[in-house]
This record gives sequence, structure tokens and C-alpha cells, in this order.
Amino acid sequence: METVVFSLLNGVIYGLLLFMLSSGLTLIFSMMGVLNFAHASFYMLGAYFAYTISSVSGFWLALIFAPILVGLVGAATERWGLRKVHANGHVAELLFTFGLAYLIDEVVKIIWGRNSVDYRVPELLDFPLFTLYGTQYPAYRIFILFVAVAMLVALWLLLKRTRAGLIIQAALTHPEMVGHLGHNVPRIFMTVFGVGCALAGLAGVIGGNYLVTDPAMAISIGPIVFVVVVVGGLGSLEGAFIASLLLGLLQTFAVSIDASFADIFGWLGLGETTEVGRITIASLAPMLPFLMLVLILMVRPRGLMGDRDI
Amino acid sequence: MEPMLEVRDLNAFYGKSHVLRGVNMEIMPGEVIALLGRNGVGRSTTAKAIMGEVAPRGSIKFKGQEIAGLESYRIAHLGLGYVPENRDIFPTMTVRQNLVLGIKDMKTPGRWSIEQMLEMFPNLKARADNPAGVLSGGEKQMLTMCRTLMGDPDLIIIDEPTEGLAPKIVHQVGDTIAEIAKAGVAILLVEQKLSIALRIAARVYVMGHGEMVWSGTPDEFREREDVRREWLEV
Amino acid sequence: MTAPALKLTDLHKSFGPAKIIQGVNLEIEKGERHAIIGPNGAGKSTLFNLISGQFWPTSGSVELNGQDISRMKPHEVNRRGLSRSFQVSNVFTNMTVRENVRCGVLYSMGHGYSFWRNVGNLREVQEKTSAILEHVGLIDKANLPAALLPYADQRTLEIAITIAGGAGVILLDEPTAGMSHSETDRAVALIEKATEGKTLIIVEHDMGVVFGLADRISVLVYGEIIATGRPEEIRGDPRVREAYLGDENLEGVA
Amino acid sequence: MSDMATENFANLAPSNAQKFRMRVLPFVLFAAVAVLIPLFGPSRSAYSLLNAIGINIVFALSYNMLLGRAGLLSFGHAVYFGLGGYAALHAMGMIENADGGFWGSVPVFAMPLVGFAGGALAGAVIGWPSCRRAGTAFAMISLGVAELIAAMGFMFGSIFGGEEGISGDRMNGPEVFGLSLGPIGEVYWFIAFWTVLAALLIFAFTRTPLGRMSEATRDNPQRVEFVGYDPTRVRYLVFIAAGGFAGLAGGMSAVNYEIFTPEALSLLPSGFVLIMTYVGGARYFAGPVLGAIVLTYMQSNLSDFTEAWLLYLGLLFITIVMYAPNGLAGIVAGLWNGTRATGMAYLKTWAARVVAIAIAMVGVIVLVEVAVRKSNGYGEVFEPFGLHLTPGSPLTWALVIVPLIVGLGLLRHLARDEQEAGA
Amino acid sequence: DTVKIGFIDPLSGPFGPTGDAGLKQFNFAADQINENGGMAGNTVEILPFDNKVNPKESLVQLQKAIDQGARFIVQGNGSSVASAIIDAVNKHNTRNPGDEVLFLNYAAVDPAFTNDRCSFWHFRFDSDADMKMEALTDWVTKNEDIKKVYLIGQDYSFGKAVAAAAERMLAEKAPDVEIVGNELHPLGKVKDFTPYIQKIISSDADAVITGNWGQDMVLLIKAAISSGSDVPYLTYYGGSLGAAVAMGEQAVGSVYQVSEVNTNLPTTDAQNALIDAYEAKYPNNNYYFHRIHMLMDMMDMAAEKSGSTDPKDIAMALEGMVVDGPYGTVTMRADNHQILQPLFVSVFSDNVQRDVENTSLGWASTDADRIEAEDTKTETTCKMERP
Ligand SMILES: Nc1ncnc2c1ncn2[C@@H]1O[C@H](COP(=O)(O)OP(=O)(O)OP(=O)(O)O)[C@@H](O)[C@H]1O
Ligand SMILES: Nc1ncnc2c1ncn2[C@@H]1O[C@H](COP(=O)(O)OP(=O)(O)OP(=O)(O)O)[C@@H](O)[C@H]1O
Ligand SMILES: CC(C)C[C@H](N)C(=O)O
Ligand SMILES: [Mg+2]
Ligand SMILES: [Mg+2]
Repeated sequence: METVVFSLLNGVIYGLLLFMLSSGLTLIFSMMGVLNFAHASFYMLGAYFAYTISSVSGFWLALIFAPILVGLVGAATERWGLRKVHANGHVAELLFTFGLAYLIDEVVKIIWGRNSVDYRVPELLDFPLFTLYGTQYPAYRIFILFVAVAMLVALWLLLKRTRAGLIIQAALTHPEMVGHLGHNVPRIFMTVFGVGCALAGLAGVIGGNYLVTDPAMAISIGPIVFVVVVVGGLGSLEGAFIASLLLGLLQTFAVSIDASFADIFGWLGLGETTEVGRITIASLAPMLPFLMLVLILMVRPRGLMGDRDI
Repeated sequence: MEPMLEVRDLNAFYGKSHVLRGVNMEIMPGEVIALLGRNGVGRSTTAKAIMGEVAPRGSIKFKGQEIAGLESYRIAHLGLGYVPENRDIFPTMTVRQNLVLGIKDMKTPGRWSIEQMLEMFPNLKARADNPAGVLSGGEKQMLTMCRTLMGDPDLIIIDEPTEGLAPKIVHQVGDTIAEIAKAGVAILLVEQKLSIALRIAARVYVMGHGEMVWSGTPDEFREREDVRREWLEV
Repeated sequence: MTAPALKLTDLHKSFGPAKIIQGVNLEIEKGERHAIIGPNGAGKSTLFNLISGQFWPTSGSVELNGQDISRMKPHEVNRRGLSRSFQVSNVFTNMTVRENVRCGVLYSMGHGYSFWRNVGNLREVQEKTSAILEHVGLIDKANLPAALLPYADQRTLEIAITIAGGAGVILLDEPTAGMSHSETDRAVALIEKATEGKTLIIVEHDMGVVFGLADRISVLVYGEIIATGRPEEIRGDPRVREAYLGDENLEGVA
Repeated sequence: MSDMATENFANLAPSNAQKFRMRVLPFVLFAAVAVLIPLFGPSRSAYSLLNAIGINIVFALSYNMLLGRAGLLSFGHAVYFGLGGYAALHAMGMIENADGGFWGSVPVFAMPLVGFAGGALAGAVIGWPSCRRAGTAFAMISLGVAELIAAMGFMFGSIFGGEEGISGDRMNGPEVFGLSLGPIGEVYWFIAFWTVLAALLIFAFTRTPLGRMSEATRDNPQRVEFVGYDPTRVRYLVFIAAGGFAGLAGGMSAVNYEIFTPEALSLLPSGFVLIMTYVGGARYFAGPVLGAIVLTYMQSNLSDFTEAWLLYLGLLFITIVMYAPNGLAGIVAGLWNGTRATGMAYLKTWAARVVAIAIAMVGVIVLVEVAVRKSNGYGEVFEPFGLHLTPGSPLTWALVIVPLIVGLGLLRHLARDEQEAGA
Repeated sequence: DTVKIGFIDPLSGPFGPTGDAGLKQFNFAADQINENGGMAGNTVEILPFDNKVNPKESLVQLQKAIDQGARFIVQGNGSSVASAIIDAVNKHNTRNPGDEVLFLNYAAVDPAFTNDRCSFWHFRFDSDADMKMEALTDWVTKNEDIKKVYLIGQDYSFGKAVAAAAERMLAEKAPDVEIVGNELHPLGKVKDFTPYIQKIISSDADAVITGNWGQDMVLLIKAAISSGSDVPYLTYYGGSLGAAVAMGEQAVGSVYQVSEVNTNLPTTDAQNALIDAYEAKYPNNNYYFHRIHMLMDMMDMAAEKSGSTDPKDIAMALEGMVVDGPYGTVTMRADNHQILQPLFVSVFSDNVQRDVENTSLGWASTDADRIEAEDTKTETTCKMERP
């Protein structure tokens, strides 16, 4: 019972964190068609910016300014980089962001060092909120929950309720036509990319101290973010939300299950002693997202909630 | 009177191929002009160059202001509307949303409101909340024109509105254009079908090999069998 | 009696709730030139897609020379002797004209997926390719990248690829779309020459082409064939005038 | 205009001499270079570098069968490299433990063939589901599969050896060409032999019906269907072949390094081969070869000069993506054609551009190197040409800012000139 | 002349700090030797190579190190890497007679290296996983109220060796103690240990044994603290850089570490001066790898003794060497090249003279927690083949 409750709680928090990260990517992916490989790098930038800002002036200012800074970096990237490659098609864009990820990783290593930095949960939130079955539950996790939900609502309103959302969606498939109708498409793209990156940055501010802030944080979470976006369905915020939670729960529960293949497939004659039999469910956790990705792409290429194939 | 659009020595390239070679033309306010010519002479390119979709060299003045080289959204803001060859409706959005996107600025409403537009075109009104992708070819053509009108342009460039349409619908589209012209909007009509062009236009330009080779009124044009033979038929 | 070249039986196709093709029945004899006309969005291209395997029908069947092909993939249909062209030019733009045609020839000459032979050394393939280029009049431009071809030549190449595999049934979707009058005339001549002895089905909006070329015409409206018959019959049919041709007589085309 | 184009291309049909020059000569030269290198008595580290280059050439060429030829962007090509390598290592294990029998008669020299079989087999299994889709979906599947297989690598110890990986010994079994494969100089001959052979085979593949159709499928899969081919099948077969050659490279690597770890299957080496191929130029057959040479050199030697070599690599890659999408090979070809067409003038602007880039690079390098040393915290100082550049000194900043402004300004100027001059 | 020592360890990534700390300690020791006239008159130089804890990468770096003239290789982080290096060094030495290379291992403690896989060209200067586990299981046996033990470790040879040793020794020494969990997690990949801690808490364990190191140690402890898991954590590497900060006050009295040193042990003035000098030079690091100093000192002595810096001569001289170290006598076994040194089980405490990581907390132990070098000796299956 307690395992279930805690896995649920932790899974949801991890899922929300994933959602914060992937919402920005969903935004960029669905509106600009750019599969931003550097997205997790912007997440990392968010964490490092927050680390630096908070060491000078505290966490709360970092919470506001770090995402803005990341957004500006993102907008600049679009303005002077991505826009140039746009003409060469999506693969070129993808490769550009791929190279950018490399670059950001290296720059981060130079500025902040190769090892993790001591970016911590703000003291105000650093206390156990409640104790359940003898385990303390840190308040910061609930804070994550609130921020993520607020973000979901804001994004949803932005996307569904405004003309800006319409323009962006139209500009994705018919950028030139939208321009002829008098809308400044490049600026819209720049804004979208900037906002998407800022969202990643926000996730970094919040996730950086919840997890670890180190130069490997981008590459370790990057692929999972792709999984979320693809599994959730291209351009679907709801899909990304569901997929994030699903993945968060799946991974957390997998770790907490104490069974091996031998226990489960014992009836097939699979023994404790065989190599396959000894594989535990917990050890499967890291590969579950990718299993899901491959399966989804094969079975339902548009993802859970998407309206078009990727 | 000042011309509304004045094109001087316009040149354009696709990579290395020189497509427009010194195009000159002008359009007066409220005037309907037809641009004729064989396939591939560069009529669409002329339209694209004016609209900034193809990089132009030379001078393009709209209402006295130089617009060559401006971004397309700025050109649109000056009052130039464009209905491209391929129509480019937004297929997943409803007819109404398509019209909303035609509005440049929500704060300053133009001459036409969405409701008026729908009154004018009952076909569209019936499908106002359908995704535009399901419209028939003729309806799509009407929708693009209406959408452009929502931006309240003073001049619309319409590229081959009847291409690929069934004979019956061709006629409908002709009527629509005439209607728009009646409202005082100047029109540059790029058209292959002489019957329509000659019916609505006040003046005709004939293009050949990337430049203007003849211009005059429809009546003058009907007289000139030679122009027709040399520049419009192979 | 031999089976008809193509036989559509009670063909239906829906996209979600939208019923695009609603019960088409049609028989086309071997060697016939058949035109399909109809208003925009009537489902002509969709019908071609159904026949050629691009889409599968919701119900009904397509028979090619008596064999049911309605659940086959495009390449399987093609191998059974049916080839089609596209409404929008659909050639291999990065390849030369010759390579384009060669792609059309390879499979039919039995070189499928082989990876142990140099294409340059396949004598018969080269010869057949050249013959086709000669036939359609593109031999002078054989080494030009297809992307650089003028529009009319691209349409010609489109047709060349379509006939290259030697299929007995040829489907052409608006082959003269966007062509001027004289280009159209040349295209019609080419089509006549190239489909000599073959079964041809063509979709066109240009009534000159349709009435000049076709032995029989079918009129498709809202996914149903409202009339089939010889050109004179169709021209005179009031329903066809009402649904498709309109009041105006044949359009003067510049 | 079209007439002009026709004229330009009328005599495009390659003559026999041209065919020889374009298709045969490069391979003869390539092989000749490979044979001549040992005459210069390379050092041991030179040999390690050359061997690594050979392996990467084959790996990148195999990758380009997908990226450049079939238009498939894969993020998981290292999977086939790795599985081929593992297959070869297991075979080496069999050879080591064999007394007589089949494995007793198999030379280690033939391991690349085992690698080929392993890679092709893996390609056949994994390609089956993934080749049904092209484009972004294919890319994503390849990414998922790569992560999946890499994770499995850590789970099945008996196959992949867990964190430790699997080791082998190349000095067993019968010798071929009198090579014991012990000293690195002998391994060089092994690598050279397989590199040249694989390059030849991969080139030959592009000239076969399947090779041609793979390019056709890249450009227009829909049309391919209507000339009787199944694009899925075309992709699948090319995928298997590409997997096979990647596995062959893996087999070469297995013999050269005598170890494979599950990391070899992961995203990082897959990304590296993508970068090699793209930087070299995916449109050209020689592109990946060029990319492999340059990047392997950077990886093993530039990393000795500067810790920030990955940063330079990232910069190089991004610059290529932005300004030279046809890669180094494209630049070389452009230089060659441009010079032939417009003569010295072209060469001059080109040289001017190189100079401008070099000037700007000075600024970038000073900035990066000074920053790296500061961030290391060992108190080391960047001292090129006897200069003493500390983060605080104005000289440092002058050396960063002035070259950057001058170089970039010059580049801009050149670009504008070109725009005004050319069509 | 210079004696070049190739240092192959992670200098970036999740284990970067651990490798970096080792490198600093080597550099410091090398400087000391050089100040005192060098190694048999030669200057010692450490050449660092980053291997990202990847065995294959390590071999590439090994090749580079050898090409750059290093005849001595030191490494410690990761038995996976050490295993590959032992193998490669053996091969290199058979293929290049007269050009041999010697591997001095300062931390990779998979027991196999001095048993079945022992090699003349490998010396280990750290007590192996079994020897340390003896100490930890003794501690468990002594504590009557520990009835349930949870094992958690990294999924590779060392982690498995720790788990196996714990199972074997507990079964032997304290049959009534139940092992309620035996978990292996991926090496260096887990970012949030909360789910694992969750399992530990719900298993009702009275103590946890872990061989985790580097970031895996820091994050494990961080998660344990924030979830309020307050049972004793018996660790091999609780002293990993960064762990102390993550533990904070809450870990006082509940985290233990078995090691060859803690800086609060009574020792000689010279040793205290050495510690001071080290911590003055590297204010962000603590004196942690005492065994690195032992390694360098013993190598120095071997060079003096044999009057040579040839790897083979040094190896011969190292065999059976006995040294009087600042914390007791240290012996290099000749039969399997395993060091025998005193071990200490220390506890994290707020009452210490020397703190770690500027926290005012540190490691402390009593005399009762000392295990004499002789007592750590284990049976070996090694059949040493000497050239
Ligand atoms: N994107 C392009 N790239 C290269 N060449 C192009 C491009 N678009 C058009 N062209 C070429 O430029 C010339 C002029 O094209 P344009 O579209 O302006 O002709 P048009 O007069 O509108 O004819 P059409 O009746 O075909 O619409 C043609 O030769 C055409 O092949
Ligand atoms: N994949 C699809 N999904 C949904 N609707 C489709 C799809 N393909 C075609 N349609 C719809 O089917 C109808 C028929 O389209 P089709 O292209 O067959 O028309 P057509 O007769 O060829 O017209 P045209 O003469 O303009 O080429 C159109 O309303 C179109 O919107
Ligand atoms: C540096 C050490 C913590 C390495 C570890 N003891 C191992 O053997 O793998
Ligand atoms: Mg046109
Ligand atoms: Mg159609």
C-alpha cells in the first residue's frame, strides 16, 4: 500500500517535471515543425542560470529571471541560427539543434565546470511537508506540482483561446501565406521558439535542484523528452501531459516493483538461474520509455492524442 | 493621377535563371488589370516579386512608397492583398477561422466584417464552421479572396483563380471578382482564360519572355490578332 | 469473351464520415480510351488512387484483367500492368531525365532489387530507356536534371515514366493541366502515340482534350457516375451540362 | 533560359575517360596512399590514428548509405557497429578457445566478415519495423531502438559483458598474409585492406539497381511505388546493407581495440558518425571519407592540444549546417568548379574568405582557451607564442574582440560584395 | 630523466569529482617526491587522461599514455575499467617485450584482480571488497538490534562483488540477520534515488550496506536524508566528494564508512603537516586518498631499492615490501600483489577536529573500530606467473 501511494506521488512529480520540459518542445515542435534536439540543453541552461542567480540573490528572483534569460538565448538562437537553416528543410533544422546541443554542453562545462554544482532547494521550501508511513514528504515536490499545473493552464489558454495561436498554427504549414495576410511570421517564430525555450528553462530552474545540476543533465533527459512528445502526439499539449504522467508513473512503479522475470514468467519454466530470469522489473525502468516510443511509432504513429503522423 | 502601383525595370531570378527581365507596369486606384501571357513567361513570378516572395531587383512603388525588398507582412500592411496560385487555405481551420486570420489588426476593423462577407457569399456562410479543407475547389477560391479582403487591401493580386476548376465554377469565380472590383478595390488579375480576363479588365498587359510586350484596353486587344498570335499562342 | 481491362464494382470510399466515392460501377474494355470528367472535388483523383492501390476501398472491388487488385499495394498493382501519372508533376527531380525513365524501366526488365549488377552495364535497360526517350521526344534533354526541365517537358517526362514499365493500362491524371493551347495539342498527340494499343483512362478539365481523345466518357459527380457514354451523348446530356459544363459553351482557352 | 540549361547539360553524358577519372582513379589513389603510408615509418601513435581513421571511414560510408543515399536520418547507427563488433569479439573468443574444429581454422583477419554478418542480421531484425516509415518517424524509431539496445547491453551480461564489456585477443588462429596482428603496424595492413575493400563495395552498391532505387526512394517514395517498387522493401534492403557495413567496421574495431562495451551501442557514437558524415558532406561519396579523416584526427589529436575540442567540433558542425550544407566535400567541389568556371577571381574571394575566417577564429580560440583554463581552476595560463593571456588582462580581451570584429566584418563585406556581383 | 605516470580516470561526468580528487592527490604526492630529489633521481610527472569510466575509452587512453612514454599506469575508479586495463597491459607486455608497462591500482577493489585474475603486472594498493566487507559485517554482528539489512549497489562487477560478499559473510557470521533487499541500479545514471529509498523504508531495514561511490553515493544519501531514512548506512565510500554536504547534520551518527584512513585518526606530526599542506593547497578538497600517498611512496622506495625505474624491476621490488606508514604497518603481499593495511570503520560525527567539505562535520572512529592489517588478510586463489 505505502509503496503504491509513494510511487504514485513520486511518479506524478517526476511526470510533471517531464511535462514542464516537454511542453516547450511540444510548442516548438507543433508550431514550427522543429524537432529541437537542444531542448534539454535549454533546460540545463535554466538550471545553471538559476544556480548563478540564486547564489547572488536568492531562488525567487532566479525563478523569474532564469527562464527569461533562457528565453532570450532561445530567441537569439532562432533569430541568428535556425532562421538561416529553415530554408534547407527540417532535417537541416534538426541537425542545427543537434549541433547546438553539443555546443551548449561544452559552453556550460567551460563556464560552470565539468562537475555538478551545488544548486539547492530554497530554504523556504526545504522542509518535510508531511510524514506518511514513516517517510517524510518534502514540500518542494508539492511546489513543483503547483508550478507545473499553472504552466499547463497558461499554455492551454494561450494555444486554444487566442488568435495568436491560430496564426502560429497557420504559419507552420503556410508561412508565406500568413505573411501575405500581414502577419510578421519570423517574429512569431522567434517568439515561439523563445517561449518554448523559456519553458524548458523554467523546468530547469525547478528540476535542477530537485535532481542534479551537472553538464550531463541535458543528455540524460533529452531523449526521454522526445519520447514524451512523440508518445503524447505531435502538437498535443494534452497528449504531452498524459504521456508525461504515464512515463513518470511507469518508471517510478517499475523501480518499486520487486520482481524478476523468473517470478513473472516462472510458469514458462524461466528460472532464477538463467540470465533472463534474473532480470528484475526495476532494472527495466530506464528502457521502458524507449520501448514505449518504438511501440507507439509502430502501432499508432500519431501518438496518443495527436492529429497527424510525425 | 498618381498610379497606385508602379513597377519599373523589375528583374528577378531563380538561382541563376533570369526570369523577369525589366518588367514595367502601372495600376491606377480602382483599376482592374489583366496580365496575360504564355506558360512560364513569368506572370506568377511578377506577382511574387511584387509581394516579396521572390527577391526583386528594380523599383516597385506602392502608393508612392518603395516596397521592393520589404518583408511580405509589411507589404501587406500597406494595403496590398495577394491570392496566390495554389490558394493556400488553412485546411484544418474552419472557414470562419480562416477569415479571422485575414484580419491584420483586430483593433482597426476594415471595410468588411466577417458577417458581411458571409452574407455576400452564401456558399461560405453555409460552411462557416466546417474545416476549410473540405470545400470544393471553387469554394476554396472564394474563401481565399474573402480572406484577403478581410485585410482591407486597396489592391489585390489574384493569380490564376480559375486554374483547374470545372467549367461551371470558372464562371462563378469570374462573377466574384467582378463583385470585388465593384467595391472599388483595384485588381491585378493573372489569367489564362481570355473570356474572363477580357470581361472584367479595364486594361490588359501581355507578357513575353520576362517583360511586358503589349498593353491596351480589351477592345484594342480584340483588334490585335497579331499580338494574340505572337505572344499567346505557340 | 476476355475480361475487361478494368472493372470497378460498387466501389465506395470514405474518409472518416466523408463519403467521397459512393458506389462507382465501371467497365473499361481493352484498348479503350476512357475519360473521366466531373466537378472539382467529385472524387476523380480519389478514384485513381483507389484503382492504383494508393488507397484501399471501403467496400467494393477493382479488377484488373479479371484479377481483383482492390487490396493490393501500389507496387503490386503496378507489377500487374497498371501504371498511373499524377495531377501534380511527380518526377525524381534530382535525377537526370534518363535516370528518371530508367527507374520506370528497371523493374519490368526483371532487375528488381538486385544489388550485384552495375546498372550501367545492363544493355537492354539502356536500350529500352533510350527508345522511350526517343519516343516521347526527350532524348535531347536526356542528361538534364529533371528539376531544370521546362514545365511542359516535366509533364511529358511524367508520362514517359508512366509508360516506361510497359503497363497495359495507363491512368493519366490531368496530363495537360497548366499547359497552353499548343502545348496541350502536342501533349494529346503524344498521349495518342504512347498509348497505342493500350487501355487509357484519363482525367481532364480541358474539354478539347476530352472530346478529342476519348472513345467513351464517364461523368463523376459527388462520387457517383451520373453518365457514361460516347462523347456526343455526354455533350448533349442535360444532367452533365447542369452538373459540370455549365451554361457556357466550351471555353476559349488562350 | 531553359535552352541555355539544355546546352549546358547536353554533353553531360560522361565519356569513358571521365568515367575513369570519376570512378576508378580515386580508388586507385586511395589504395596507393594506403600502401605507401608505412614507407614513411609512422610512429605508433600515427598508426593508432590511421587505424581509427580506417574504421571510421567504413563506419561513416555505411552511415551515408542511409543518410546521403536513402535519405534516412538515423540516430542509432552505432547499434549495428556495436553488434557487429560484439559478434566479432565472440567469434574471436571461439577462435581462442578452439582446438581444431571449425573455429580453429578461422583467421582473425576475417573478423570483419563476422561483423558484417552480425550487423546485417541486426539490420534485418531491427529494420523490419523501423523501415516502414521514413522521415522524422524513422529518426525517432532509430533513437528509441538505440536507447533500447544500449540499455539491453547492460542487462545481458553474457552477450555484452555489462559495464566491463567483452574483451578478446587478436593473436590467435591461423595467420593471413603472414600477419600475426600483434604489433600495431601489422594491424594497419589489416585495417587498410578492409577499408579499401569496403569502400569499393559500398561504391559499387550505389551503381546497382537497388542503389539507384534507394536514391529514387529518398527523392520520391510515392513515385517509386508506381514504377513497381516497394519503398519499404527498398529502404529495408539498404538498411540491412548499411547495417552490414557498419558491422564490418565494428569487426575492424574489435580486432583493433580487442574490446567492446555497451556504450558502443549508445546515442553518443551514433551522433558522432552522423556528425562525421554530415561535416564531410553527405551528398558526395567521398564526403564521409573526408569527414572521418578530419573528425578522427580532431578527436584523437586536437583533444591533446585543447580540452575544448568538443566545443570546436560543435562550432564546426553548426557552421557547416548553416553555411555549407554539402560539407567539406561540397566546399572542395565548389572551389574546384568555381575556379574552373571563373578562374582566379573566384580563388581570390575564396582566399579572402579563408583569411577572414582565420582572423575571426583567432578571437574565438583566445576566448575559449582562456576561459577553459580559468574554469579548470588549476591556475594554468594560455600562453601562445610566448604571450601570457590571463582572463583579466586587457591584451586578452583585445585579442578576443578585435579579431572577431575584423573577421566577421570582413566576412559580411565579402558576402555583400558577392550578392551585388553575382546573380 | 622523467618517470611518466599515466593517470587514467574519469575527469568529467558523474564521476568526474572522484577522479579529479584522485588526480590532485597524485599531483601532490608527485610534487613531494620531486621536492625530495625525485624517484631514484628522476622527476615524476603525472599525465592525466579522461576515460569517462568507460573501459574501451580507457584502452584508447592507455594506448595514448604508452605512446607518450608512460610506463606506469595508475587507475582506480571502476573495477570495470581496471579489468580492461589489466587485460590490455598483459597483452601489451607479451607483445612488446622489453617495453613493459606496470599497472598500479589505487581503488578498483573487485577481489578477482588479486585472485583468479591476478597478474604480475598489477598491484593493488587498496583493500579489496571482501576485506572491507569483513569489517562492515563485523560491525553488523556486533550491533544486536540489527536484524534486517538492505543491500544496494551499482550494477557492475564491484557492486556485485560487494553484494555477494555481504550475503556470504552475513550468512556465516550472523545467520539470524535477514537480507530484506538486494538491489543493483545502473552505474551513474540514476538522478533521483527516492524510489529506491522508498523501498528501503518500506522494507523496514535496520541498516543499509552500500558500495556506491561518486555521484551515486551523493544522490543516494541526499534522497535518504530528504525522505527521513535514519537507519545506519554502512558505506564503502561515504567520504565521496560532495556526500558530506548532502548529508548535513541529519546524517550524524548514522552514516559509516570503512576506509584506510580518516583525518581524525591519531598519527604522526609529519602526517598531520602533510594533511594541512594538502588541504591548504586544495581548499575544496579533503585529504581522502591516503592510499595514493602509500602507492607513490612505495613506488619511490622500490625505485630506490632496485636503483631502476624499469617497470619490471619496480614490480619485483614491490613484491613483499613492508612499510611503516603513519597509521600502521603496510605490506604488499607477494603472492597476489594485494596490499595489507589497517582499516577503520568511522562514523559521521559533529564532534571532530578536522571537518570535511567545510561543514564542521567529519569522520571519527575509536580504537575499537580499528582492524589491524594482518587481520584483513584473506585466502587467495592467485597463481602468480612471473616473467
Ligand atoms: N521555384 C522555381 N525555381 C526555379 N524556376 C522556377 C521556379 N518557379 C518558376 N520557375 C521558372 O520560372 C519561369 C517563370 O515562371 P512563372 O511561374 O512566373 O510563370 P507563369 O507565367 O506564371 O506561368 P504558369 O502559366 O506556368 O503559371 C518558368 O520557366 C518556370 O519554370
Ligand atoms: N485523404 C483524404 N482525407 C479526407 N478527404 C479527402 C482525402 N483525399 C481527398 N479528400 C476529399 O475528397 C474529395 C475528392 O477529392 P479528389 O482529389 O478526388 O477530387 P478531384 O475530383 O480529383 O478534384 P480536382 O478536379 O479538383 O482534382 C475532396 O472533397 C477532398 O477534400
Ligand atoms: C573508486 C572506487 C570507488 C572504485 C570501486 N571501488 C570499484 O572497484 O569499482
Ligand atoms: Mg503562374
Ligand atoms: Mg484531382
